[in-house]
Amino acid sequence: MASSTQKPQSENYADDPINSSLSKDEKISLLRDMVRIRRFEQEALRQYQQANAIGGFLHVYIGQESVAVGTISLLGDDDHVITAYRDHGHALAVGMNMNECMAELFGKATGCSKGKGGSMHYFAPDKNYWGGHGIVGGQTPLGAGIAFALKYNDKKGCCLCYLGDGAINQGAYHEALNLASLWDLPVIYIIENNGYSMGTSQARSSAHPEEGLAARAEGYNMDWEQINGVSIYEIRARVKEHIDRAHEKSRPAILEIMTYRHKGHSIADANAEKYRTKEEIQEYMVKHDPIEFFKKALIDEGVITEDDYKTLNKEAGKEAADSAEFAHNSPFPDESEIFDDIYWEVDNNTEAGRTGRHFFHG
Amino acid sequence: MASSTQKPQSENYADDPINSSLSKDEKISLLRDMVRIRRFEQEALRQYQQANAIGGFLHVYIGQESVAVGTISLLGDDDHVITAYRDHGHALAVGMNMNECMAELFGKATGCSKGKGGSMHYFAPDKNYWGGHGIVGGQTPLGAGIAFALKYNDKKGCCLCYLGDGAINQGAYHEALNLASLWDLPVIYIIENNGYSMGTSQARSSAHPEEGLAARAEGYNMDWEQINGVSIYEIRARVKEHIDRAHEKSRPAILEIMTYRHKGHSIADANAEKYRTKEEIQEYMVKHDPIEFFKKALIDEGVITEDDYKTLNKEAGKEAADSAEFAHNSPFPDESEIFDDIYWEVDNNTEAGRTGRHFFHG
Amino acid sequence: MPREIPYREALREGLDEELANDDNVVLIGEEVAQYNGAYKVTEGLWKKWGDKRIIDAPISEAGFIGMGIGASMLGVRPVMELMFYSFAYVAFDQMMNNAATVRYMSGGLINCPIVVRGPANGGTNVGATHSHTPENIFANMPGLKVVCPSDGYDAKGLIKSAIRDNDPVYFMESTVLYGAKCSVPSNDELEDGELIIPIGKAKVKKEGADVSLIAHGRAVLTSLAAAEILSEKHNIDAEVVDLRSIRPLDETTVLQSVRKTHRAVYIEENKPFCGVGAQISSMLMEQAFDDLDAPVLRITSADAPAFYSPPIEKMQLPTPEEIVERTLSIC
Amino acid sequence: MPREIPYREALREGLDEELANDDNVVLIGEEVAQYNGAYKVTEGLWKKWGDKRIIDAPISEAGFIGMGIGASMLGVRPVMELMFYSFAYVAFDQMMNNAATVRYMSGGLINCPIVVRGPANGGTNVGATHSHTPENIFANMPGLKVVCPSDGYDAKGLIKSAIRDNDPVYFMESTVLYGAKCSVPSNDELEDGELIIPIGKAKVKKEGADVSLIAHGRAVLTSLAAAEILSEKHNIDAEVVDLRSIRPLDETTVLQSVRKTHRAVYIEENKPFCGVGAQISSMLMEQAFDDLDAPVLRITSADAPAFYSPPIEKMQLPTPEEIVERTLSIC
Ligand SMILES: Cc1ncc(C[n+]2csc(CCOP(=O)(O)OP(=O)(O)O)c2C)c(N)n1
Ligand SMILES: Cc1ncc(C[n+]2csc(CCOP(=O)(O)OP(=O)(O)O)c2C)c(N)n1
Ligand SMILES: [Mg+2]
Ligand SMILES: [Mg+2]
Repeated sequence: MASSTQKPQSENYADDPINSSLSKDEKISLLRDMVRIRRFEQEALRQYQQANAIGGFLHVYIGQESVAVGTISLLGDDDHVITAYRDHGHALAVGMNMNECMAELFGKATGCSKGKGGSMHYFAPDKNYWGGHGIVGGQTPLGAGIAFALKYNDKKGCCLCYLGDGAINQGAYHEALNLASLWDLPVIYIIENNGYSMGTSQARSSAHPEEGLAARAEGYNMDWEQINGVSIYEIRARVKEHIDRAHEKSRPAILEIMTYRHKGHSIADANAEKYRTKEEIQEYMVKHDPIEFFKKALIDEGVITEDDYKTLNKEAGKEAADSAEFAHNSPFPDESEIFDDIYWEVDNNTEAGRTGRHFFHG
Repeated sequence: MASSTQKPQSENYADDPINSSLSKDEKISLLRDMVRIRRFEQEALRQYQQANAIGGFLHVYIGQESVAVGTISLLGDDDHVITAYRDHGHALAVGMNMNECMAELFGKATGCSKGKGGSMHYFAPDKNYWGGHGIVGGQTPLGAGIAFALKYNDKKGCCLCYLGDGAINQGAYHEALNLASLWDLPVIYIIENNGYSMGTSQARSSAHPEEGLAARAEGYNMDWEQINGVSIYEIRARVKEHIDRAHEKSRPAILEIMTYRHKGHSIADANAEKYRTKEEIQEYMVKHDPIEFFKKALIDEGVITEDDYKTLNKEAGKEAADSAEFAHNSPFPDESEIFDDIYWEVDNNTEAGRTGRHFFHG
Repeated sequence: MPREIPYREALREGLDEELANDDNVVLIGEEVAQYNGAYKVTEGLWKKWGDKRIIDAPISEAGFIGMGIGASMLGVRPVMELMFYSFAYVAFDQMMNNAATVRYMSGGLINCPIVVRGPANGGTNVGATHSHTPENIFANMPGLKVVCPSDGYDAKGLIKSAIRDNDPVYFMESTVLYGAKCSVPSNDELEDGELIIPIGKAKVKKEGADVSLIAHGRAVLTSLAAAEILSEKHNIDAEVVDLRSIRPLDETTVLQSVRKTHRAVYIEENKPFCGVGAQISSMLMEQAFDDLDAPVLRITSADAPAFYSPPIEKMQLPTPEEIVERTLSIC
Repeated sequence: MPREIPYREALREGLDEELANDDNVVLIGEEVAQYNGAYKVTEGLWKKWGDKRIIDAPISEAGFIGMGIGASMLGVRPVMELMFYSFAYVAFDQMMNNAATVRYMSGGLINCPIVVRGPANGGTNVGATHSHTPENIFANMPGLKVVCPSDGYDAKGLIKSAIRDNDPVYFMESTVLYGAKCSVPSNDELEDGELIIPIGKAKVKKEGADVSLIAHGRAVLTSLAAAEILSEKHNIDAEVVDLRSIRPLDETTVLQSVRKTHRAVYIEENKPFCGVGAQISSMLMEQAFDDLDAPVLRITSADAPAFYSPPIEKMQLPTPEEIVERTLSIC
C-alpha cells in the first residue's frame, strides 16, 4: 500500500532546496502573485456588489491563494492545470492577465472565454490551463485525460487537477482515481480542503479515514499526503516530490492541502457566518492567511520590507482597478456570436461544417 | 480506521456456534439449496442452448452458490437482499420457486416478472428480494436506500447488497459507500470476487490495496473483511458478526467473498477459456467447488452419505426439469400487457392514472 | 382579499403540509436542512421537522437519488432536491433506469413513489452546465412523470399531488420564478381544506379566439405578456394554454384550444431539437391536421449552450416580442 | 463482383484505416482489446495495434469517457466503445456537459474530437435497462453530432468521417445489424482510395413518388421492407429516405422528398415522446405545410420500457406490416 510521507509540521520548509534556491525576486514574485489574486477578487466583489457589473455566480478564492500559486510555481512547460469553478486563482497563477479575467466576469467580448463562460469557466489552453468547470467533480476524469494525453505523446509532464473537499464524494472522481492508478497516469489530484462544501462541514459530508480525505488514495494503491496550506514554502516543498514522481514514474497522487476560504461559498452565500462561527473565521483570517504568513516570512528573511509590501499591494490593487476599467470599457459580445464556438467544423467553415443543418430554431 | 478481522484461514468454521448450532436437517438444507441453484441453472443452460427457449442474456452462478446460500441463510424477517444481473442464486436462496424463475427465463406470463424482466431482473419483494439489476453497480445506491428505509422505519434489519469485482469501479458504488458510512446505514456490500469482469481480470480492472478490494472500505471508515467463499461454514461464520453489527449499531460493511464462476461470463461468452486457462478453471472446479466442498464436509461429519447426496441431487434435477416443463407449458404474455406495469396509478386505475395522457404512440 | 405569496413559499407550504400529512415523506438534498436550501425553498423545515425528516446530503447526486429510489421501493416517500436540475445528469442512470424501469421489469411488483425536484431553467447567467432544461428528455421515458409549474399556485397544488403520486415524479421549477408572487388561497379559504391540483390537467390561462399560445414553465408568463401585446397592438385574441405537466400530457385541452383557434404556437425555454414543442406540433399534425389554418410554429431557447454574458443570455430565451412577431406571421 | 461484408467488419475496417491514418487515434472501451470486443467489432485490432492504441477499460464509463474527453482536448482522438449505448447514462454528465459545452464555454479555445460509439437498439431481449435509444436525447444538445448508420457501407464511411471530425460524434450502431452483410467496396475499387461519407447527408435508399418513408438506423430496413409490400400489394410507390445522421440533419433531402410525394411517415425504433420523428414532423409542419396532402405520421417503438419476453418485445418495435397499414391510412 502506498503510504503518506508524514513530514513533521515543524520542519523549516524555507530551507528545502526548492525554496532556498529561489532568488529574492522569485520569492517576491510568489508573494505578488498571491496578492494579485486577492486584489483581483476584491475588485470583482466590489464590481459585483456595488457596480452590479457581474452576473451569476462568483466564487472567490480569498484565503486559498497559496495553493494555486505554490503548486503552479512548480510546473514546467509540459505540466497542465485543470480545476473547478473557484478558478480565478489558478487562472492568474498560470499567467492569464487580469483584463481578460475581469472582462469575462463582466460578460464582455474581451473576456478569456469571450463572455461565454463567466466566473466558473476560465480557460487558457495556451497556458496549459484547461478550466474552470462548474459541475462538482466533473473536472476529475478530464484531468486524468490530460495526463493520458501527455503520456500518450511521451511528454514528461503531469496534470494538476484541483477539487474541493466536497467534490470527493462524486462518483466520477472515484472512477478517475482507479483509472489513474491502474494506468499510471501522471495526474495529481489536489484537494483544496477549506473545510466546507457550501454550508456543509467536512464532517457532515464525508466518511473518511482519520488521516484525512487524501488517505482514500490507499484504496487505489496511490500516494497521498496532507499538507498545511498556510505556508507556500511548505506547499512547494511537499508537492515537489509528487510532481517529480509523476514525471519520472508516471504515477498519480492525491494531495490534500488544508486551507480556508475567508468569504462565503459564493457571493450569494448569505449564511457564511452561520455555518461557521465568527470566531472560527476570525481565527483563520488572522492565523491562516497565506499572504500574511508569507509576507511575514519574507520580512523576517529580509527579502522585503513592510514598505515594499505596501507598494506591491498597491500595484496589484491598481492592476485590478485597471482591469475593471478595461472590462467596463469593453463591448458586450454581439448577438450573432450565440452560434459561434459550438462546432469546430462550423466555426472553421469546413465541408463537414457546411454539410447538413447544425442548428435548429424554435 | 476500521480494521479487518483477519481470522486465520485454518480455523475450523464448522465449530463456530452459528454452524455448530445447526441441526442435521438445516445443514442438509443448506447443501440442498446450493444444489438446487446449480441444477436450475444447468437446466436453464440446456433450455437456452438446446431448446432455444430463452433469449437475451443468461449469466449463471455456477461455482458461486455458497455465497448466496451462506449469506442469505443468516437473514431474519427484516433483512433484505438486492443484487446484480447474476441473480438466480440469490432468488432461489431467498425462497423463490423454480417455476416462476424458469418461466421468467422463457419470457412467460407465469414468470416472476411476468416475462418482462428476464434473467437479469428477478424480483420478489414479498421475500425481501429487490432484484436483479442490469446496470453494473446500479444496485448499490438502491441497497443503501433499502437500508435507509429500514432504519427510517425503526426496523432491526439490514440489506445485503451484492456486486461483482468489476462493479467496484462504478462511481455510484463509491457514492453509496460514503452515504452508508456517513449516515450509519445498515447495508452490507458483498463483493462476489470471481476474479473477472467479463474477460478482464481483477488486476486489469482495479487498482486496490494489497489486502484486497474490500479494503477500499477504509477510505470510508467502514468495516471490511475478505472471506474464502469455498466453504459455506466460513461464509456463515464470518458474515454473521457484520449482520449483527448492522442490526445493533446500524453500521455498514464491505465483505469480499472469494469465489469463482465455472462457466463463461454469460452464455454468449465464447472466450471463457481464453482469458482464463483451462488449468485455472479445472483447478477451481475441483478445489473450489463449494458444493463438492460442503458435500464432503457433511459426509465427513456423518450428516449425509454419498447416497443421500445422490438422492438430493436427483430431486433437485427433477425439480429443475419440472420447472422447464412448467415454463414450456405456460403462456406467453398477451400483447396488451405491454402497457401494464409502467405507472402504478394507471395500473390501479386511480384518478391520477386517468388524468392526462400517459402513453404516446408513434 | 386573496393571499399573495412567492412561488418558493407556496412550494414550501406544499412540502410542509405533506410532511405533516404522511410520516413517510422525507426531504433530502444538498443544503436543504441546516442551510435552509440554496434557494430557500425549504427554509425553516429542518427547524420544524428535525434531522429525521429533512436531511442534508453530500454532493453525491447519483448516490443519494439512487438511495431515495431504493428507499421508495419500501414505501418511504423521498422528496429529493437537486440544487439545479442540471445536476440530474450525474444521476441520470438512477433517474432513467432505476426509477423508470423497476416497476416494469418486476412485472408491477414494485413502485417508486419518489419526487425529484429543483430548478430547471436558464436565464440566470450561470453558464451552460447549470442551465439545462431536461423536461423533454425525462418525459421521453415511459414510467416517469414530468411536471413544470409556472406559478406558485400550481407549484403548491402540484407538489402535493406529486408527493402523493405513487410513481416517480420529476418536478421542475425555476429560480427565476422563486420570488414571483401570486395568489395562493390559504387552506381555510378552500372547500377541501387544501390545495390539490391533479397532474395531467392543462390550464387555460387566458381564453382567446384567434391563436393558441401553448407553453410550459416560465414560457407561460412570456406567452401571457405576448398575448397582451397581441391584443393591445394587433387586435389578436390569443388563448394561452399552460401544459403544467409534460407527462402525463393534457392533449384534450390543447386540442380543444386549437380546434377553436385553428392556429398554434408552442413556446418553451427548452432547446429546439426534439423539444416539447416538437411533440406538441407532431401531435397537432396527426390529430388536428384539418383544423389547422397555418403551420404550428415553435419558439424555444436559441439552439446553443447557455451564454454567460447577461445581456446575451437574455437574447437566447423567448421574449414576448419574438412570440408576437412569429405569431403575426401565421395570423 | 462487389464485396459483401458484415456491418461489424465494415466498421472494423473503418476503425483500422483510421488507426493507420492518424497516430492520435486510440480505441478505448470495455473488452475492446484482449477480448476482441463484446460484439467483435474490434476483433484483431489489439493484436495488430497493441496496448498503446487499443485499450481495455474497467467498468467506469464516466471515468473513461471523461478521460477520453480530457485527452481529446489535447489532440488525442479517442474512439470510445460503449458496450451498449444504454451505458451512456452513467456517463451522461461527461457526454452532455463536458464534451458538448467546453468549446462554447471557452469561447472556442477548445474542441473535443472524440467519438463515442456502440450499439443503441432494442429488440434483443436484454430488458429495459439495456435497450435505450438515446439519439433524440443527445441530438437535443448543440455541440454534439449524432450518427446512426443503417448498413455496413454507411457504417464504414461514416465512422471514418466521425473520427476525422473535430467535434464530438456519438455514433450509434445496432447489435441486430452487426451480422448483416452489404456491399462495401474495397479501397482499390474506389476512386479516392477510401470510403468516406460526409456526416449530414441523408440517402434516398429507394426512389418513389407516392409517399416518403423517412427513417434512421435499423428502421430504414423495416421501411424498405414495407416499401416493397406497398409496391407489390398496394401499388404504392414509396420513397425511402435514410437520415444517416440525426444531427447535423439533412433537411434538404427530406424536404425534397416530401415536396415530391406530399405524404410522409417517420419510422424509428426510438420512443415516441419527443423522438426524432417529432422533430421531423414539426419541421415538415413549419417548412412544408402547404406541400402536405396528409398529416405526417410517426411510427416508433411502443411507448413502454423494453419487454424481455422475446415474442412480445418483437411487437414493441415497428414492423413492415405496421408501416404498411399506417401508410395506407394517408395514401
Ligand atoms: C454535481 C454538482 N452538484 C452540486 C453542485 C452545486 N455546488 C457547487 S459548489 C458546491 C460545493 C462544493 O464544495 P467543495 O468541493 O468543498 O469546493 P469549495 O466550494 O469549497 O471550493 C456545490 C454543492 C454542482 N455544481 N455540481
Ligand atoms: C454500466 C455498465 N457497464 C457495462 C456493463 C456490461 N457488463 C455487464 S456484466 C459486466 C462484467 C461485470 O463483472 P463483475 O462486476 O465482476 O461481475 P460478474 O459478472 O463477475 O458477476 C459488464 C462489463 C453493464 N451491464 N453496465
Ligand atoms: Mg470546500
Ligand atoms: Mg466478477
